[in-house]
Formats: sequence, C-alpha cells, structure tokens
Amino acid sequence: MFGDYSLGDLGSIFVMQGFAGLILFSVYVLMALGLAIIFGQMGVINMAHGEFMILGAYVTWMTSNLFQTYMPGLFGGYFFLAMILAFLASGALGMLVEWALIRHLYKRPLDTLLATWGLSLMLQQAYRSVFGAREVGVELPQWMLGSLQVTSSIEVPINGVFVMGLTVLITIAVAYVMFKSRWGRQVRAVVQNRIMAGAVGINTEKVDRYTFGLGCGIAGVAGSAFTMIGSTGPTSGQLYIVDTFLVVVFGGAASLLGTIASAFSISQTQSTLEFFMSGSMAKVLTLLAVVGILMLRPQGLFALKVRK
Amino acid sequence: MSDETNKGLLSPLRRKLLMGMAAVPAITMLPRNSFAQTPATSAVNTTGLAVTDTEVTVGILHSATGTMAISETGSIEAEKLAIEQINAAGGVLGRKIKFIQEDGASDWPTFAEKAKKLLVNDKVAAIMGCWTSASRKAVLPVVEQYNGMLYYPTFYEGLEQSKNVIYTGQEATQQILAGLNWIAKEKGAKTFFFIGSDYIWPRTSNKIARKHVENVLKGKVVGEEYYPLGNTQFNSVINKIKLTKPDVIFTDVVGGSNVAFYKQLKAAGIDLAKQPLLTISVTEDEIDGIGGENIAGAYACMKYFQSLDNPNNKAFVPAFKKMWGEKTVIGDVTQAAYLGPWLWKLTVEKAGSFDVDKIAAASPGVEFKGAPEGYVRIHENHHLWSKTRVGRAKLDGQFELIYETADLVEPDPFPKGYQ
Amino acid sequence: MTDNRFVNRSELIGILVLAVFLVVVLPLTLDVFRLNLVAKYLTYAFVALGLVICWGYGGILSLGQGVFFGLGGYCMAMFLKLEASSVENTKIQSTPGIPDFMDWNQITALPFFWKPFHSLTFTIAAIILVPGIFALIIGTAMFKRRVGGTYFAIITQAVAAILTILIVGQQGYTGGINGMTDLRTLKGWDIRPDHAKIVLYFFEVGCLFVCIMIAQFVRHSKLGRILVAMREKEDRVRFSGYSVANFKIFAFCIAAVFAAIGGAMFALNVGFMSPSFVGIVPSIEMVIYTAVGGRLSILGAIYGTLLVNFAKTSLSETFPELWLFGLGGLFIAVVLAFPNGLAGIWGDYVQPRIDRLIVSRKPKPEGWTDSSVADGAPAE
Amino acid sequence: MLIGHQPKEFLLAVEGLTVSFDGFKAVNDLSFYVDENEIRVIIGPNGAGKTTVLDLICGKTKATSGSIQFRGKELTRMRENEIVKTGVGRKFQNPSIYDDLTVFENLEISYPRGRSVFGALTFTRDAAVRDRVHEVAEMIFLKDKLNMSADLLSHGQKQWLEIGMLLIQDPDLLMLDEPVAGMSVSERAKTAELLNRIIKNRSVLVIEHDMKFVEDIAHKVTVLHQGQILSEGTMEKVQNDPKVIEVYLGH
Repeated sequence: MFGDYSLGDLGSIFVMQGFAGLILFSVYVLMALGLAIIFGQMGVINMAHGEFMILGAYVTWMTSNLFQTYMPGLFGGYFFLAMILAFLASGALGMLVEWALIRHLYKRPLDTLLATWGLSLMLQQAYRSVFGAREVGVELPQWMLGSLQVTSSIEVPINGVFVMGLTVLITIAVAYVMFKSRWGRQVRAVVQNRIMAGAVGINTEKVDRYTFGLGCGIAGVAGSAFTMIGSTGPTSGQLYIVDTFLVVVFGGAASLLGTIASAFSISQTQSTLEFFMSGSMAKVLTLLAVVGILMLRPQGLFALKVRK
Repeated sequence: MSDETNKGLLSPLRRKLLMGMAAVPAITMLPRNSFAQTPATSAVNTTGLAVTDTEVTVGILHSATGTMAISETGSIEAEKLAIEQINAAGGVLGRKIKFIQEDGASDWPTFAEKAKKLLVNDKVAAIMGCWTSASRKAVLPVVEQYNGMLYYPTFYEGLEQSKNVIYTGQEATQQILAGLNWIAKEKGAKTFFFIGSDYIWPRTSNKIARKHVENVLKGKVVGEEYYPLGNTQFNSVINKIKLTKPDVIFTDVVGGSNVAFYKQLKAAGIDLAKQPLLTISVTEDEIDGIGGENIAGAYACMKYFQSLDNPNNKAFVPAFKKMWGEKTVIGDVTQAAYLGPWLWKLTVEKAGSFDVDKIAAASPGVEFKGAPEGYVRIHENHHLWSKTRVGRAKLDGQFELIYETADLVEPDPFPKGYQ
Repeated sequence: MTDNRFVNRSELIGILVLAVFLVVVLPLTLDVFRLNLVAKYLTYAFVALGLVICWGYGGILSLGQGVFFGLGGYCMAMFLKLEASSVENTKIQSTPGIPDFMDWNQITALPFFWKPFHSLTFTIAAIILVPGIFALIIGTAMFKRRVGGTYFAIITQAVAAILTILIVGQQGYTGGINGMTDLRTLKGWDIRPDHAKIVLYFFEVGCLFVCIMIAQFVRHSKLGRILVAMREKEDRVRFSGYSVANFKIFAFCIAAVFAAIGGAMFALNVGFMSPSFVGIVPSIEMVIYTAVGGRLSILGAIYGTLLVNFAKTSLSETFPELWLFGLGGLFIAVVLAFPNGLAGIWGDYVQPRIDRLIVSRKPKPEGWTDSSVADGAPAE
Repeated sequence: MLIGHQPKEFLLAVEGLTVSFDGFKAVNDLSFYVDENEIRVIIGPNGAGKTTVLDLICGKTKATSGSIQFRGKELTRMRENEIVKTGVGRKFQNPSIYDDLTVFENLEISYPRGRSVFGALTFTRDAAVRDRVHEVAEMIFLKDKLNMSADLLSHGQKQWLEIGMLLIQDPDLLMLDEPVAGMSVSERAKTAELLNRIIKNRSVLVIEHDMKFVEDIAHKVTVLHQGQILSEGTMEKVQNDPKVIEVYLGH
C-alpha cells in the first residue's frame, strides 16, 4: 500500500487524514451533544433528533436566500445570524414537542422512542411538503470556501476549520451551562432526584422543557453547520441517527466528556480505516467494533459507578 | 462502436423537417373529432387491457415518497407532460390517455406490488416507471409474468434485455465509453481514480470503465473506492486523490452524497478547472442541491442537457417550465422519461394495436424525431440509439455542451470484452 | 383458575374467529392479487407475534427484528435463487449456473457458504438456526451483562444498520441493494402463478397458526408468567432464584425465530428478498404493528399488522403525501393514548359490552360455551 | 483479613468486606458471623451501609474486596440466582411483588422448581405445588385472597406476600429489609407473630429501625456506622455501649 508513495507524501497524508478524522469528530460531537443532553440528562430517546438538525439546515438555507435577495452586501456574514436562528427555531420546536408529547412519557422511556419516531416521520413529510422533495443547496459565503495552504502538500479546508472551531465553542458553552450555571445545577438536580428538586422549589416542568429545548437547539446549530459539508433534504436527518446514538451510548450516556471521547475514538477509527479499505467496509468495521466493545462494557467509556 | 450510422439524418433538409416536428408537442393540435376513423376497440385490444372507445389507461410508477422521491419527481413530471401533449395532439389511436399514478415509496417490494396492481387490477396498457436498478429488478419479473410493457427512463448498468421493457435511458457502455475516449484524447489522461456509491450501477459502470481504460486507452486506474449510499464524509478519499494525483477523477456517486462530495472536494482545494473530473451521475437535478459554485468545471457524460441547442429542446424546455414552474430543471433522466409515453404512442400507432405482444414486436425501428435530445430510435434489443454528450458544469447550474458523438451510439447491454 | 396449557375459552373463540377470517373469509372475498398482498402482510405478523413475547411480555424492545426477518428471508431466497440459476436459465452469463448478480460482479464460482443451500433440508434448518444462534449470541452478550431497555434497543438498531451496509456492500455474494430477485421455483414447482400463490397463502396461514399455538403455550406456561413478573420486578425474579438473563435470551431467540420464519415466508410469497427489510426503518415499522395491535395480545398483533398494512396500501394509493403523516400520527396516538393498542380498546370497551349482552340474553353460561363456538363463528 | 479461612461452624461468614462507589467506601472492611438458627438484627443510622450489606450478600452489588462464605461456599463470585439456590432469600425494603399477577401466581413463581428456562416451560401446577401454596398462603394470612390480583392488596398484605414468597423458597438464611416499615400497629403485631413462626429452623438477618421490634426478636445485634461495625452483641450490651449511644441511640 505504501510502496508507491514517497516519505514526504506519506507524512502529509497522515496529517491530512488526521485532519479528516478531526472534521468527522466535529461532526459527531455536534450531532451528539444535543442528544447527550436529552438522552443522558432526561433519559428520553429522541429519534427525531435528525429532523431537528435538518430544521436548522433549512433555516440556514432560508436565511441565505433572504440575504441573497435583500442584503447581498452582507452575505458574507449571514452564517452567524443563520446559526442563531437555527438554534431558536429548533429549540422552540423542541419545547413545543416536549409540551405536547414528551412530558407525558417520562416514565416510559421506550415509548418516547416510538413516539419520537412517529414525530420524525411527520416532520420528514412536512419538510417534503414545504421545501420539496429535492435537496436544497446552501450557498456559502466566499470566505468559507477554499483551503489554507499549510505546507506545499498540506492543505486544510477552511470550512473544516470553521466547523471545528464552532464545535469547540459550542462544547465549551454547553459545559459552562451544564456545570457552572445555576440553571445547569437545576437540571442536574432534577435528573438526580425529581421529587426532591421539586420540593426545594425548582420548577421541574420548566427545567425539563428548557433542557429538551436546549438539546434540540444544539441539534439545529449542528444542522446549520452541516450545510457546509453535507446535503439538506427531507430525509437527510435519518442518516445520522444511528451513528449519533452510538456515539452517545459508547461514551457513557450521562457524561459529556464521554461523548467527546467516544466521538473522537469512533471518528479516528473510521477515518483511519477508510484509508486502507473501502468506505463501506470501514463503516461496518467501525460500527462492529463499537457494538463489540459495548457488549463487553455496556456502561460505555465513561460511567459513574453508583448504588442503584 | 456504431457501425450503423444515420448520416442522412443530419442533412439540412432533414433538420428542417425535424424542426417542424418539434413544434408538434408544443402546439395544440386539431380537436379529436377531426380524426375521422377511430379503430374499433375490439380490433386494437385483444387481450383485455383498459382500453375503451375513448380512453386508454397507462400507469405511472415512481417514488413520490421516501428517499428516491428527490430523483423521481422529475420523471413523474416529464411523463405527465408527455401524456398531456399527446392528448392535446389527439391521443393514441384516437383515444385519450388516462393515467393511474402509483407510489413506489422508494421501496422495491412496493414497486413490485404496485406494478402487479397496475397490470392485474387496472389492466394498464403500459407502465412508465421505475428509476433505480433495484426497483426495476423488482418489477421485471412482474411485467414478464403478467406480460406488461415497461418504459424505463434511467441510465443503468446494462446486462439486461427484456421483451417487456423499453429502456429509454442509456446502458453503461453508451454512457461511458465515448466520454472516456474524449477525455483521454482531449486531456491526455492516462491515470483515473474511480469513486462510486456502493451498489450495482456504479460498480458495473466502473468495471466497464476500468476495462476500457486498461485495454483500450492503455491507461491506469490508480484507485477505486465505494461509499455507502447516503454517506456524507469523503475527506479520506479526497486525501487519496491528492496522494495519487490522477489525471481524471471518474465518479458515479449518487443522491445526497453528491452534495457532500463536491463541497468537500472544493473545500479541500481541488479546483475542478485544473483537475479534470468526469461524472456519470450528476445531472441538472443534482446540481440544484450541490450548488453550481461547488461543481463548476466538472464534466458530465450524458445524452441530454437542458441547455441543448436544438429546436425540439427549445420547445420542450419552456413547455416543461410552463407546466411545472419556472424554477424546475430538467436532467438527463427527466428527458428520458419524457420519451416513454411518446415512444409508446408511436409504437402503438405503428403496430395499430395496444396488445403488448404486438407492441414488443413493433418496437424495434420506431423513431421519435421530436425527442428533446434530438433523434432517437429503438434498437432490436429494446434500448435506444442515442448520442453521448459531454457537458461542462457552469456556475448557474447548467451544462455547456463540449462534445457530442458524431453519430448515434448503438446500445450494447451485454458488451463483449467488458464483462 | 383453569389449568389449560394452551388457551382459555375466550382465547379459543378468538383464535377460531381469526382462523375463519384467514382461511375462509379472505380467500373467498379477495382476488388472488389481494390475497397475495395479505400473504405479504402476514409475513410481518410473524415478526409482530415474536415481538409480543419479547417486547410485550418480556419488556425487551428490539429495534433489530428486521435482521432476523432478513436472515430467514435470505436463507430461503438463497435456496430459491440457486434453483432459479440453473445452467439452462443462465446460459447468457459468462459463468452459467451461478446467480446472475454474482456473474455481474465477476464471481466465477459459487462461494462455499452458498453451496449447502442446494439442499432444502439444510435451508429449512438454516432458516431456524442461523437467526436463532445469532439471537443467542447477541442475547447472551447483552443480557448476561444486564444491558437492557434503551441500550438494548439502540444496539439492536446498530446491528440492523451494520447488516444492511454489509449486505449492500458485499453485493457479489448477496445481490447488494437490489436483493435477490426473480425467484421462480421450489423443488421444480413454480411459485409464481396464481394457484401457487393460493397454496402458499394457506401454507403460510398454517405456519402462522403453529406459531400462534407456540406463543400461546409459552404465554400460559410458567415461563410466560415469569416474563410478566420480570418486566415488572426484575430483581425480585432474580432473587426468587431465576436467571433473568436466560429467560430474556429465550424470549429474544423465540422472537428471532418467528421473525425468520416470517422472512422465509416473505421470500416464498413475494418472490424476492432485499436489504430494505433488514434495516432500521422496517424494524421499527414492525414494532409499530405490534403496538397498534396491542403489545400484550397475541391475536392483536396479527390484526394490528393487517390493519396498518391495509391502511398503508390504500392510503398510499390515494394520498401518498398523507401516508407518512398518518403513520407518524398513528405511532404517537398509540403510544400516548392507547398503550395497549387495539386489543386494549377491545378489552376495555367492546368486550365488556358483548359480555353484558350475552349474559342478559343467556342466563346459563354453562350451556353457552359449546354451542356458541359452532353458531357464533361468522358464516360465509 | 483472612480470605479463604473457613470457619465451618458458622452459617454465614463475612470477612473483610469492602465496596466502594467511585471512591466512597459504603462498606469498609466489614467482618461478622451468623450462626445456624440465629436471628441477627442490623441497626444503624441512615447511610450506615445496612442495605448495602444485604445487597452484597445476595449478589445485587458486587464487592470490591473481601469474602462472603455461606455454608463454606463463596458467594461473591456467584450470580444472584445461584446464591438463591444455595439457600439465601431476601426481602426488599419496599414490597417487591408482581402487581400484574394473582397472589397464587406470585407464590407459585417463587416455588423452587422449574427455575431453568425449559423447566419453566414444562412446569405443571400439580398437587404438590397447590398444597404448598395454600399452606404458605394460610401462614401469611392471605388464604382467601389467592385469586386476587396482587396490586389490590394493602401495603401490609403486600409485605406479607413478599415474606410468603420467600418462605415458599424455604431458605436457610432469610434476609429481611425493614419488614414492618409502614405497617399499622395491628399489622405489626401480626408480622412479629409471623416472623416468630417462620424463623424456626433457619437463620435470619434483619434490618430494622423499630427498637421495640428489635428487642422482641433479636438474638444478637450488629450496629453499623459509616460502613463499619461500631458494636456487636446482645441488645442490652449494644444499648449500653457509649459509642453507640453517641452516634445513634443518643439522637
């Protein structure tokens, strides 16, 4: 395999391949963060997570169209506004769904899975009716295209760097919200003891609603970021859902750090394998490894040992 | 490749004639009553198809829902347009075409089930339908068992031929070989990198392309990669491309994966203006999602582009947009789907009957001079003689015609030396 | 407290009504095309039946039943495909005598694991054993380590995803995304004409009733009660001296085998098999059949399967756009409002009224039992 | 710490038992011994590790280190259901019965036969089963409620049903976690009577807060505090132990 390449080539390939893995890692983290909050903190299996992401992507698409039509001069900056709008739209829809659906099912986690699957079917059809069955292309501002020339043979795509930066920012923000803010303490209190939390004056219903909304909102931002590298169609969200759940479960459901570690190991494994075999087989082997490890260590990479 | 050519067709006289024909679909024709003799139903329908004195029923069978709806919508639209135009022009043997639309729902067994329903319950005279190879493979045994007639629009992998199917798209050699010849000659290409979605059509197409590159062009395939349908991460393969520095990237990635692939290609600094890329899977439909700026400069090997400059197409494109909206685009398969109802009409009129056996027998040699792609003719093997064209993608999402074969290319579903 | 091992009285009536419906009413009222559709729907009923035991009774939600449906279906399809790929039928290929898709993928000899599928006996054994053993392995790995609930659901889902990618990717051996099409004969008997479809329908209904009786037996055995007990208080069962894992593995295996039989029936009745039944979407759809019918009701699962599929066919024929809204809404409605599905509605609203009616009309219930089974069966 | 040391004379020998949850040692180097036919009560303030000790013995929680020997068999390496088969029965703090089944079925499931998968499939409800269920039902005051769905029982009746489910197993060591918690005074008296009847010919390990009840039944009392033994001996001895008075009884 390596015989044909010069040493210098190989070096830069490994750097670029590592970078490809990092982009995949960012994608996984963005997808999984929202889910980790919803699944890890609330125990709700949100099968419609992908559809919340796609909502964010559609919002981004609409924003870019709006800018192109009315404010072409500001087009370069539309993306930042689009991400905020995506967060708000997905978050708001999430809170609506929590109110209408999820709150009736907290005691039946497996049933949330079925109900949200139903929701995902309806959302897909709604997207299809509103935006059409075809994929929509989101035009990127010029500054996001192209790549940075690091050395003569190493090039780094700008949008990849942007996605990674975004991932870091969002992760820090989520960590701050969950671990440092008063609201994060309330969320964790509700997770650990709902009744006690209610008794000490925490509005558990509100905490639930905002937690779900936050998780969905992050999904919306992820969707917005995806328009830079992927496609936006009514069923695009469904493609990600299994990968995302595996990342969260593999990391240990209650642990944000675990989610990040698991996203890192899965993405690096997959991107390394992809270099040696076809994409299909790389995917199969990666998933098999994850499932295999989960069978040996069901609690995932990071898990607290507590008395049940 | 094509020994039998149609040089006469290109004579100026014929061209003028064609131009006159092309106006036919667009202009509303005489009222039906003016067709003095409508043949008796008993004479033209001896097998109990859904044919009355005034109507004949055909089926439209595509995915209106599910993942394939994205691609198949254009085909549905084209078929409806063709049917409307045929009806406006007096119908088939004096009968208006009525269609029953069924949803294959992107699910192959559903296609088989619906095909069976159309043939057994609705007794349709013909089915315009299917898109993916998988749906056609599912429907094929059904149309053969119940002796139906299927007009299949998509370019496909070949290796198939049936009395009950007319393939209005290109089989693999028709689509690929001329394009490879052109790019090898034009760009002096010797090394090729193949990337495809992981299923039969890309694999078969790449197999044929590989044989052609190695045996005919005396070039080298430096990489061949497949990704699962729907895959959105192509950074690894892009690195391999950078490493192997092929003269040509040859792709048959389908569906949503395309969007990710071209965006990532561009982001990785591969400039399609300098790095030749030949795709056999991207039409105007796909560019709609990919974004013209991401794919501009790439070459596509098709038989039809929306931008084709011929009188037929100049009538067809506005008619299509008038019916389905100014924003719609027309890709290769959409045009091929448009051929289906017309070819069927012409064949029925040639056979003087709706009977499937008679249509199957009469099909070879049927010509359609009003085809937006130019002139097409049905071959003995039920595929179409058609030209291979290479277009270069522009920023606005349209293709600019760069090259076309001088002659019609003969369909060769079982190519010797390529299996 | 009766001690009947299989059925109690009302269940017996239910089974008889279903039998009359499937064996008499449907064949007499439907044409062969529609009857064949029912046969296709009923293949999913096998899966739903397994899910009643595994999910309804055992509380184990598997989102990977498509895997077993697919394994069973592919085993059957491999046998049928080999028979359809005689040298005579495939002389157009560069290597005659092997399945067409292998030829397209430059495979020149039958792979070793295909060879045993020349034998029908081996095939039947494989239909039962391959999914059974696969379920045993997954079940042992998961349940012995106390993986359950949501984790199990997610992992089974991942298994379904893996198998789908694998089948699609290894198309030289599996037919890829096209699946195995154009299956023709079973031991020389053509499975495609109308009369064959009718025979296959009755054969399938027969198999279904065998499975129903097995499910009834399991349910009325102590094992059935242990499954219910386990779903409620897993620890209590454990501390009553039972290996909870073994019981879960059993429930999962039996569901897998039922699903595999359904898959084999599918290959026979529909005439092909494709990876689109292996993945996550069909697996979850099969769960919803069970939920609609009533996750605790053996017969309910069958009616639920038939109902959802009829609705799917008719709705998608008339309003294709509405279908997904309908299906999605059905999921939500069943989960939110009717967790016990049709069977729950029947048990809560319809049954009591019928009982009251009967009691008020016939004061002596003893004499009623025997005669009513004969009289009460819907006459055709 | 003497792992592997087998004091044959004891029914249950717990030695050097430690379990830690993320560094927190809920039970720390605990050793105690229970004789045949002894009734041992474990008391201690909340969070002392009482329930954890029972969890460790019956296998619900795995020990970090140490040994638990029951009739010379090491329990720490066994699965829960195997531990039950060696003769250890456990009642939980909250009544743990099967609400969806009848009282009869609750007891029947606990009947020690047909515990394997195929045993359960082929299990038949014969005369021996019926007689034993009726016998136990009578003992736990539920004879006339056999066909009643268990969720219709009162809280006290549920506690008795769970005790009955243990009795039908006929364990050599019976572990009860707060058997009279939440009971009315009359139910409490009946329970004490029930316990006094069923503890014959077996050893019992009880966790209880109700001191009156403890005094009534205990042969020996073990006081736990912060996962360790604070004091052990007769009720009288323990009650007079100044350490105990300070951390527990003194409150």
